[in-house]
Amino acid sequence: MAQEMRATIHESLERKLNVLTDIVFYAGSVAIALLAGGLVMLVAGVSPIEAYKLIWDGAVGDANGFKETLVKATPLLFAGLCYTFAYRCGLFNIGAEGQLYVGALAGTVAALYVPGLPWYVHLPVCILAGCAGGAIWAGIAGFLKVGRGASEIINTIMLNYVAIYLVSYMVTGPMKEPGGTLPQTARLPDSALLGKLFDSRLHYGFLLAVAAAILLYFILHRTVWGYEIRAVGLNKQAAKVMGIPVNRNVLLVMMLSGAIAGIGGYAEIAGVQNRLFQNFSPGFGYDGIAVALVGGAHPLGNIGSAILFGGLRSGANAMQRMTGTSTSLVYVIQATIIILVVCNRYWFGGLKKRIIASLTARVVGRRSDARPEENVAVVLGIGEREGRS
Amino acid sequence: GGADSGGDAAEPLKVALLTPGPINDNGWNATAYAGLTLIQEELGAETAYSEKVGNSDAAEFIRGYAEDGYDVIIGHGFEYGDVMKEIAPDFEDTWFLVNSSTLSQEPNLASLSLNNSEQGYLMGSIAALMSQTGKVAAIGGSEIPPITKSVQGFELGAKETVPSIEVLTTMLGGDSDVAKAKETAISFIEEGADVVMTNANQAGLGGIEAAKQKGVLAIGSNQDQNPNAPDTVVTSVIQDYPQAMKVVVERISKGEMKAESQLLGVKEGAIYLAPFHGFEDKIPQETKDKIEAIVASLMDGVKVISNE
Amino acid sequence: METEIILETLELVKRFGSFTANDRLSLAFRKGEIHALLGENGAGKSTLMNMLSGMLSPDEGQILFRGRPVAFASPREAAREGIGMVHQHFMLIPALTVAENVALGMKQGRSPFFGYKRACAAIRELSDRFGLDVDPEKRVSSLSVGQQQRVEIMKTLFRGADFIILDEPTAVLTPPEVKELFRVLRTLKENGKTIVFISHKLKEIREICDRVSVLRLGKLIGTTDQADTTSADLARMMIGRDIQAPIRRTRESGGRVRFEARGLHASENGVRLLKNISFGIREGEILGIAGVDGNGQRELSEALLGLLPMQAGSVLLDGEELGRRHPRRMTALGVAYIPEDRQKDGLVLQMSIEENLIAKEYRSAPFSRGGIVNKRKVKLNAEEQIRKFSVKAPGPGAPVGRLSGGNQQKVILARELMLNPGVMIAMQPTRGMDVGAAENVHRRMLEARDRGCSVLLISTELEEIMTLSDRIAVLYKGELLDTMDREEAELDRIGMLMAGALPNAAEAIIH
Amino acid sequence: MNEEVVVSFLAAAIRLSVPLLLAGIGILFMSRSGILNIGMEGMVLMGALAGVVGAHYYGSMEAGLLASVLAGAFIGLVFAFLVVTTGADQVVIGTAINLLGLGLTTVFGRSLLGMGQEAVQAEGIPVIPIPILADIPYVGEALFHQNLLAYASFLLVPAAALLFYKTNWGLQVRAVGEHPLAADTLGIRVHKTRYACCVIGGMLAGIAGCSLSLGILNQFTENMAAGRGFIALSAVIFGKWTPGGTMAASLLFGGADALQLRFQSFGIQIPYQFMLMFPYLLTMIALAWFSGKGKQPAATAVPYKSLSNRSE
Ligand SMILES: Nc1ncnc2c1ncn2[C@@H]1O[C@H](COP(=O)(O)OP(=O)(O)OP(=O)(O)O)[C@@H](O)[C@H]1O
Ligand SMILES: Nc1ncnc2c1ncn2[C@@H]1O[C@H](COP(=O)(O)OP(=O)(O)OP(=O)(O)O)[C@@H](O)[C@H]1O
Ligand SMILES: [Mg+2]
Ligand SMILES: [Mg+2]
Repeated sequence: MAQEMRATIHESLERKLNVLTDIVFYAGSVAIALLAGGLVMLVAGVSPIEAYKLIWDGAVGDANGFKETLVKATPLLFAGLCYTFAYRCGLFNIGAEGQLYVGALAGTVAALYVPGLPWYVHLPVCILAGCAGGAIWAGIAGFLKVGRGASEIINTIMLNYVAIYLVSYMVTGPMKEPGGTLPQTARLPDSALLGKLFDSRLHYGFLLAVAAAILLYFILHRTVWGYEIRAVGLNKQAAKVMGIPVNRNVLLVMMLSGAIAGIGGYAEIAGVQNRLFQNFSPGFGYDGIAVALVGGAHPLGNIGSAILFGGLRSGANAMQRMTGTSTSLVYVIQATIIILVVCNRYWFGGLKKRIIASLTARVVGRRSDARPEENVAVVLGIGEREGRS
Repeated sequence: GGADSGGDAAEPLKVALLTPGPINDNGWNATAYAGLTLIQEELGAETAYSEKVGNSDAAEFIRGYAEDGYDVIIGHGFEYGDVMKEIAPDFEDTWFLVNSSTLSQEPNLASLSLNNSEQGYLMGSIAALMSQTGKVAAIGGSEIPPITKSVQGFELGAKETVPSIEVLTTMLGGDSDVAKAKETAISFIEEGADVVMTNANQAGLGGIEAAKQKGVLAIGSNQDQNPNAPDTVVTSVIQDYPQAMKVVVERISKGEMKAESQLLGVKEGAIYLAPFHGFEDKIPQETKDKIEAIVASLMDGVKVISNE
Repeated sequence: METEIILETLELVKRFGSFTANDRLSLAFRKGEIHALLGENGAGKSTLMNMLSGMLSPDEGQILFRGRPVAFASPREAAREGIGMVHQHFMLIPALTVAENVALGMKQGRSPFFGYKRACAAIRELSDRFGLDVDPEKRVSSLSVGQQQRVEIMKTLFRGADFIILDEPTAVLTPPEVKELFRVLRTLKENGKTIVFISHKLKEIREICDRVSVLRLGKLIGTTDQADTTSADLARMMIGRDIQAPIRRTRESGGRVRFEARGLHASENGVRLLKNISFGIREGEILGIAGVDGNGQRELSEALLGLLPMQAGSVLLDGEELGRRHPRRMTALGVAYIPEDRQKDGLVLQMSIEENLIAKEYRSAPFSRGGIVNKRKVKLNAEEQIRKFSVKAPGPGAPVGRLSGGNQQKVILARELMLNPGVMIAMQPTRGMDVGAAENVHRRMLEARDRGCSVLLISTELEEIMTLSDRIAVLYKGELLDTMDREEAELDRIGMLMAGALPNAAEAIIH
Repeated sequence: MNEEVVVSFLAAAIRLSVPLLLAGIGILFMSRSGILNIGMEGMVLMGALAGVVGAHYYGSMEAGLLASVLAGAFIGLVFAFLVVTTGADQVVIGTAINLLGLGLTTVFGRSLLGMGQEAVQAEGIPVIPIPILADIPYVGEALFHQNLLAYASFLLVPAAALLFYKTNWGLQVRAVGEHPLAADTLGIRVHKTRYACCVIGGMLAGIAGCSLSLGILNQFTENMAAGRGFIALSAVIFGKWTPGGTMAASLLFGGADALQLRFQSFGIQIPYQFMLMFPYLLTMIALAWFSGKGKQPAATAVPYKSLSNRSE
């Protein structure tokens, strides 16, 4: 009995330590990535210290910088959640970019062509339209996967291009501002816009994104549906045998994942741009993958990593403003972060295990049984991919 | 006008520039960068620039520069208009200048645009005059007004100058795919076009390369593109944003600026022909005379090309 | 000559973490013998053989081959010395042809080109010499299991192996295929090859082997001449005690038919999987389905559960036809299912024990209400089940993947019995489990039967079928041959039916 | 439609398919060994830049080509290390490589080639009419009036087929892509084979990039790959993981592009955006059509831990 108790304490402690070390090592990875980025700067002839100081000042240096960081974090969080949600169901939705575009398009259609509603009706209608747009776009890939077994990875990538051209066509053609010459739609009516927070560029979309993260966390970890999604994501075959409708879940998750990106797209339009035009997203959808990974494919973890990447972007903007250094550097830093985080287990897995073991041993006393190699992966949940067909 | 602080002789004028694309694109963005360099060199201004500023980031940059005390902020593209309009009232001591737009707002927002239709008209006329086959081609990059207008102007100019001419036009839908630009030009050349104009920033050089390879002529756009292919580019119709920007900033520094939109063209010397370089001796005098006549009619205001 | 030792192990040790899979093993193999290796699941047989064939390297001890110490860093090095292994799970590449599989990784002289014709010719030649009967130009995916095994043997011969290890080669074969294999093995032996033969089946060992070594819990119990021992001796050596058949109360006769199948037909891509399968199971009865692996067992269970579409036939529960079936619906109707492959089909290894335990009931109270999972109830339930089934686990929140095979099976069993099922479909419920754990499972199944549950037991272990079943049927090539009461079932007859040796004498009987 | 239009169309189709084919064969090498590379786009960009840098600094097209190959080999090696040795998720690493390609080429493109107003020009890949063949009416003009890399890329197809289907090494690659464990038990070095395939794939990516930069404009422009890395991946899938199939698919995509450019001269009035969507939609349709029929190497995207490392 006592031993059982000890085992339970041991386990919960170990789990906490695991989360803790993960956070520490992820932070370490980010730090190393920044160092690597610094190296690239040196080669490119920029002073890394000065650049990072500018990035830091720009991102969190003052209230305005931080608000700007959150403005950037908003679409990134939506895109990260989009990737995360599909990932947890064993799907690779590389199509957040396209889904952002179509979401923005659908939301804008509702904003411009459903006139005369009070804001408390109009805004929700527009957001729902954005949802629907993203959901349909991702649903195409989901449908092709379920119905034809076509890889969602490739289809979502292809749909990104199609979406961007579709929006380009709409804003230069049918939805062009009446009487205007520019390739953009008319300004959205006030009733369709998202309000601003603290009298800055920060808008309610950010709160919407945080709410979406919490909702997804709740769905994944507290609900029956989330249980199904995770089971499908981890072991499709077993899920099927247990009676979980795999195909239905794949399709639904794909659609909800797209819907999240869809709101993200509309929020960017209704919160920041106020009208739709071509190429409004500078690759938020692709950055979302990095956000999801660094966030540990956990909805709440995404909030932190979206702010990190948002800060990186707004900081890099500040840096460019002051020194003219190209923001492309940020891509390099982002890529390095992704690589280091994904390979975390390979480089630091052993070290991490040893740290956890020695810490647990110090607190509870050593255990005799062997710890299979796989455990680390299970808790990490990253770099591991199960249940893919 | 409220922005008179720039007149302080003690401190140099601070000028910031935002461009939508990379400043080394040999096209639209490079022009603006050249303008900024000119402003720095000739007006002794302190300058800063940010490139590849997308719409989602524009406000951040503009506000940032304004807060950093810049006297003039130039947004090189109509897409910055909306944002500048919104921010301008908060910084009355700063002048906001939108290029390629017709926007204005009291007291401190002005815009500067060149008559792209006129530019296109000139290019089209020259192309038509140079053509042996009776077919000329114009290829545009992104579907945005300065480019679409230049392509439309090209068609107009070619047809008015040589009524029998056939004009092939298309849009690439983007500025970065050089291969596509080149192939498009090749397809037009193989259709029979023997003079090609490409107005597509980075990708634009693909059109000139195609002409060079196929042994036909090209008309350069925006900058003197002859050095890229001396035996191919007959001439270029330059839209002298650098000069225009300098003039405007100079006005600001003298406190003479008004918050209105300015459309500059051949008449104002903002659009003109590049030298013929090696073609000087190859073009028959008769053709040269015709070209000169067209330029002169635009210059005198005898001929007016609307930029609407 | 007779006693020349070709390979010898000295105090060989292999550990996995803190678990010792091979504990100071010293064995000797004579040239030209067929040497059997016997032992329970997990006794360490495969581990030992993997070390001999260069798949694993020993932690301690030494291997002497032809008198010289050897240390293989890879299977290739072992093959170069003349040691080849046919793995328990075939190592064939289905997308390639036989010749490509066989000659893969072999260089022919200095040419970078793969001499397909030459390889084919060499294979044909070997095939004729050892009577293997393999066609080098066929794609492996089109071969039967028996043929694939011969390809595996061909792979070792092609590499010039003199020492050939066969890890449970008969587990997947039908009796005629086993006969065929034995003929091949004898030919190999006549050609001077040494063969290590791993099997759980005493009868086979007695038929083909010269000497037997027995492993238990990673230790060597002993090596004897096959002719000098009885089967009972071997069994005792293997398990460490006499085999005790679990006590099975005889069933009170009568009772109504609870679960029934009528004329099930299933085929896929023109291949017939199930043909006219009919049976009925009464309340409190276990119907055992014997048969060699791959004769439609998996398909039958999946068809019953609704995972495999059928072309004809119906399934009845309490006399009512079920129509369209689906695992979820079957669960709702009180049908429990123990799948064959617990790690692939039965569990989500990365999920915790508590979450795996609710896999069948997560949608209903008390585990969830209004679509929201009640974590407290889930945890309480897990604690209860862990106690009840004495699952060895660190806690309810531990990932199931961390448990040993036996304990994983206990989790599945607990989950299925939580349903209080009226019907249970159990496939290979004790596969890969040691005797103690297997007995535990058997006891639970009998308890369920005694509570009135109708059990369909599908197993390739004839012994398990004989121990548990009230009635026994044999599955052969997707067809149910004969159904008999346990009391009148004779081993011989069942064995012959499993081999397809008897004509379909009796139509399956519906009670 | 006259013959000249057809010839010009054919020639353009071939020119446009060259980068796709080179990148596609590169992806094919990786795919066949069981590695999914969605980072081709980034690799091509790096190759494109390296080509111009090499040609510019050493003043010859050969130096540019060599630089592309070396850069490609290096990035292939890095990719191999990340997905083979560390066993990281291939989709994610591929995405990172794309970001890296975009970022690094921009940053280094400027520091190496300058920010000048005049684009840096370098010696381009020459167009070499093949004697006699080039004079064949119509066909000669379309097929035998191409640049060096075009011929090379089409010769690569039978070469790759020979390598995959007739050599020991090719058999090894296929085995590793299907069932690495089985290959390992036969002494094939799975990791080594995958590294080799990644490096070869990277080299081909480099050449593909070179065919864009030196082959078309003798210049590097930012993001000039313009999605071709992804299209090449589709070509491999469409081509059912065979060299010949990949070639056919590349030609199809190249042809679709060439056709799209000519729609207008045929007097077909479709908004250009829809024409631009065409290759992507075609890919999706092809994928839906072929799914389940194609033979993707069974071990695709599954990391493998080699036997010899296990015991350590
Ligand atoms: N790679 C491994 N890591 C950890 N433990 C292992 C590994 N391989 C085998 N084991 C463990 O070593 C023990 C011996 O396994 P082995 O496969 O040798 O048994 P076996 O006698 O061949 O059993 P079976 O009859 O089921 O094939 C088992 O408990 C198994 O779980
Ligand atoms: N591949 C593996 N890697 C690491 N550890 C393993 C591996 N396989 C099994 N183990 C561990 O080795 C131990 C023995 O596993 P195994 O499955 O052989 O149990 P077992 O002795 O057969 O138990 P049971 O009687 O319950 O089946 C377990 O603690 C298990 O976690
Ligand atoms: Mg074994
Ligand atoms: Mg076991």
